[in-house]
Amino acid sequence: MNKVFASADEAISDISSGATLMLGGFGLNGIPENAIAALVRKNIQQLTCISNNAGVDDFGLGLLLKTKQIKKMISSYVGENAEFERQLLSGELEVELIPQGTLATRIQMAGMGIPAFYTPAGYGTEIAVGKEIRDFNGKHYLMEHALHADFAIVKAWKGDTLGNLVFRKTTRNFSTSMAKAGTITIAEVEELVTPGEIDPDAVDVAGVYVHRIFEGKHYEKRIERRTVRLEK
Amino acid sequence: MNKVFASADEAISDISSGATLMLGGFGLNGIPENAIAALVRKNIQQLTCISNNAGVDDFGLGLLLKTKQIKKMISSYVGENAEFERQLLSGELEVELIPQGTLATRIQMAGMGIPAFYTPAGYGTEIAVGKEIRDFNGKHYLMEHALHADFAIVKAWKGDTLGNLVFRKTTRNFSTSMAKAGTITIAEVEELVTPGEIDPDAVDVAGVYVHRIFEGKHYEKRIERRTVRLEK
Amino acid sequence: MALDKYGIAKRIAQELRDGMYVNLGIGIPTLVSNFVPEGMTVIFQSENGILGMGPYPVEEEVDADLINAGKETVTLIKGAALFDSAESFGMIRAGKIDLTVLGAMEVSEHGDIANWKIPGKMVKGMGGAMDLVAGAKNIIVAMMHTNPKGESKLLPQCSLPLTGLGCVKKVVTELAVLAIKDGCFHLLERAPGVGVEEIVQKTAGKLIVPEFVPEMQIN
Amino acid sequence: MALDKYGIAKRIAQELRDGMYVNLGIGIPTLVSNFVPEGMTVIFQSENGILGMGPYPVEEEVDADLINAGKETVTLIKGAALFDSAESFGMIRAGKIDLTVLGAMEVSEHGDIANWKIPGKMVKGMGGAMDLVAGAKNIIVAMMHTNPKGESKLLPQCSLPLTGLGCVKKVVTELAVLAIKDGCFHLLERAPGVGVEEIVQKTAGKLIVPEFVPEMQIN
Repeated sequence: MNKVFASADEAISDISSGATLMLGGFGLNGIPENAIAALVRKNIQQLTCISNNAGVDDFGLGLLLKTKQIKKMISSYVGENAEFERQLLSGELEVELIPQGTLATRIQMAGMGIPAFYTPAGYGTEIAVGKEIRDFNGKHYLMEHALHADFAIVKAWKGDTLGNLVFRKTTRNFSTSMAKAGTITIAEVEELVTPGEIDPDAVDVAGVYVHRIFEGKHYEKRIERRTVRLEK
Repeated sequence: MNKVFASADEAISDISSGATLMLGGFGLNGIPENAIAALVRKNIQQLTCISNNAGVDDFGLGLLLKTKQIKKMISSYVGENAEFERQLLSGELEVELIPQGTLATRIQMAGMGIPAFYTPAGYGTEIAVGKEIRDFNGKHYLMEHALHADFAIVKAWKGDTLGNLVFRKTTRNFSTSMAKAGTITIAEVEELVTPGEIDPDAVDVAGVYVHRIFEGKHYEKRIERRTVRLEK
Repeated sequence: MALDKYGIAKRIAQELRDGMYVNLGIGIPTLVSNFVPEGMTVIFQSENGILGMGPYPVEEEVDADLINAGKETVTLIKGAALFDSAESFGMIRAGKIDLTVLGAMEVSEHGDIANWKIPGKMVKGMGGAMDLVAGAKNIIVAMMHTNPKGESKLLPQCSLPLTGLGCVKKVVTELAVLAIKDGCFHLLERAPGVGVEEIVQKTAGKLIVPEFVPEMQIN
Repeated sequence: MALDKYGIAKRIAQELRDGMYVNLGIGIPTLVSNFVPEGMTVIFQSENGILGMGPYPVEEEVDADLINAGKETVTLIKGAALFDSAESFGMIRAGKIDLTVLGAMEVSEHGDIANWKIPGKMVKGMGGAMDLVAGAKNIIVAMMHTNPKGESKLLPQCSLPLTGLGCVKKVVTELAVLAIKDGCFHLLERAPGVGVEEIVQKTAGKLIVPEFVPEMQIN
C-alpha cells in the first residue's frame, strides 16, 4: 500500500480538464496551497470547483481564476475577489451559490453514503425553487442531495503514510468532510509522519478516505483579515 | 452557567417513569455505570431505552432489566442476556430492532437537525416494510427518521465544567452521537477538569450539547469477552 | 437621540442571559461581544468551527490557522472546542445555538428577513445566513431603521429576495426595539430622546404602539 | 477432504489484496486476519469504531476501553484511527470498505443473504449486518455448505428473513468456492479431494459447473 507522492505535481498528475474538484479551506484558512499551485502549473481547463469561497485575487482559488481555469464555482460566499466579479459579470464564469450549512452537509453526506436528506435552510427562498418540500413535525424542509467530486483536495496539519490526517484549529472547516467525499482524495500536509506517530484518538480523517498524500512546502498561510487588539 | 452536578443521583433526579432514554456504550464498553446505578436506585418505571445492546445479566442495562424498569428496548443486538430473553418471550418487554448503522445515523441526524434521510440498509428485508422506498442513481434506499430522546446519558473519559467531552479508544461508539441528540444530555466522566485543561482540538463533543456533567466513581469497566494472545 | 452602532450593540447585549450560546453576524452584531454583562458566561460560536471564540489576539498571539467566520484572526477562551463546518451547522440546525444576531436589508412584519441579495448587483452569496435563520432558536436583527434613501427597512413584506421566512423575533435599530408577533411589529422601547412619531413614520409595516413606550436604558 | 474452518479462512485470505480495507464478521471470518499473505498491508475495520485493528492483546495490554465489534479485547496497529459508530457506518455505507466477509444461514443464487433471524427462535438482532451488506463494495460469505440437518444453504431463494438483497458476490464453504452472477452459482474451485458430484448434490440453487474445476490451493 503506497499512498505517498513526492510532490503536488505528481499527486495531481491525472486530473484533467473538465474535472470536478472539491478544495478544502475557508477563505484562505487551511487551503491546499501546494496543490493549487500545481493545478496552475498544469494549466488544465474547464474545472468545476466546489469550495466555500473563491480565494482572493492573488492567492488561493484566485490563482486559478486569474488563469481562467475555472468554468464553474460552487460556493456559499465569493465576495473577496475582483477578478471573480469581472468573470462572473462577463459571463465567463458560472457560479452556483449554496447555503453554507447545506453545502457542508451535502459534502458530509456524500462521505457517509447518504444520497439525500432534509434541511430547513432556504425554505421560502429562491433556493427552494424546484426542490422537494416536505413537512416533518410541522416544520418545512427541503430535500437536498449528496455532493460528490472526482477529486477532493485538502490540506491538513499532520498526516501519516497510511493517510490518517490531523487538523489544527479552524482549518478543519470543509476539509474533513471533503476528504471523505472525493472519488479520489488528495491530502497535502505540513508534516508527513510514519504510522504510529499520530495518536489514534486524535485522527480527524481516517486513512481509508485518503488515496494520496504528500508533504507540502513553503506554506505561506496568508491571513485575510489580520485583526488584533492592543493590550493583553 | 453551572452544569456540574455532585452525583449521578442529582444529575438524574428529574427523570421520571415513562421517559425515553438514550444510553451510550457498545456492550459493556463505555457505558454510564454511575448513572445506570442511580436509575436503579431511583426505581423509575416504564422506560424506553435506546442503546445498541442491553448489557449482560448483572451489569450495564441488565441491571435495569432485572428490576423490570424497562418497558421497551430500541437496539441493534441484544443477545447477551438471559433475563432479557425471558422478559421478551413472556411479553413483559417490547423490543425494536434497528440495523446498527441506521440506529447510529438516526441518532446522529437528530443531533444535526436533519429530520429524515435515505439509507440502503435493509432494502428488500422486513426492515423496509412500511417505509418510503426511493431510487437515487439506480440504487434503492429507505427513508429513515431522526431518533430523539428526552435524556441522553453518556460516559466520557474526561470532561470540563463547560461540558466539553473527550473519549478514549472505542468508547466513542454511540455515545458521541447520543450526546448531541438528547433534549437533556447528562455526561458522566472519569475525570472532571476545569476549562482550559482540554485541548480545543481534542474535544469529541462540544459543551453546547451537554447540559449536566458529573465525575463518576469506582468505574468497574467490566470486560465482556476478555480475549488475549500468549506471546508478544 | 438615535443610537450609534455601539448603542445598538449595547442594547442587544441586554438580551443575553447567563449560559447562552450565541452566534454573531458580521458588522454591528460582532460588537455585541464587547458588552456581555459582568459575571455572565456567554459562549460565542463561529460557524466556521469554533465554540468559545475569544477576543482578537494581541500581535504575538496571531495564528493563521485560527480565524472566525468573518475571516478575522481571533483567540479561543479556556474551554473552547473546535470542529468542522458540517458539525458546526449541525449544531446550528439542531437548535443548540440559543441566539443569533445578524444584520438585515429588510425585515417584514411576519418576521421574514432579506439580507443576502440585491437584484442587479453582484451577489456575493448567502454564506451561512440561511442556515442560521432556519436553525437558531432565537433571532435578533441589528440594523438601521431606514436605508440610505430614507426608506423604511421594516416592511409589510420584503421586496428583496428572502433569506428566511417568519424567523425574526426582535429587531433593534438606532431608534427602537421591536418585537415581531402575529404579523405585526410591536414597539417595545425607543432610543433615548427619540419620539414615538419618528418611529411610526419610519416603520412601513404594521406597527402596534402601546400607550406607554419606555426609553431604552443604555449607558 | 472438506476444509475445516481454518481452511475456509485461508482460502478467503487469498482474496485479499495489498491496500484493502476489510471488515470481518464474527466466527470463521475473524480467522481470516491470521492468514494475510506476507508483505501485504491489509487494514481491518471494526464497525464499533476502529480502522487498523490488531491482534488480541497480551495480558498486560488488555484495555477495557478497546474492544472490537465482537466485544473482544483487541489491540491497534500503528497508524490506527478511532471514531464513533456513526462515522464507522458512514464509512461502510459510502463504500470505503473494500471487502466484507461474513457468515450466513442461507445464500440464494441471486446473491441474497439471510443471516440474522430464524422465525420461532429468539431474535438477537441484525447488529451491523444489514448496513455492511448494503454498503460494502464486495461481500464474501464464509459458511458451511449445508446446515446441521444436511440441507443445502445455497438455495434458489432464501427461506429465512433476508439481511440483504443481491449483494453476495462469492461464497467459500468447506467444499467449494462459488461466484454468484446472473442468477446462478458458478463453481470456481473445489476443496482438495472433494468431488464435483458432492458439491452439485449439496447445492440446491442453480449451479453452473465448468468442464474443469480446479482444486483450491491451500497449504
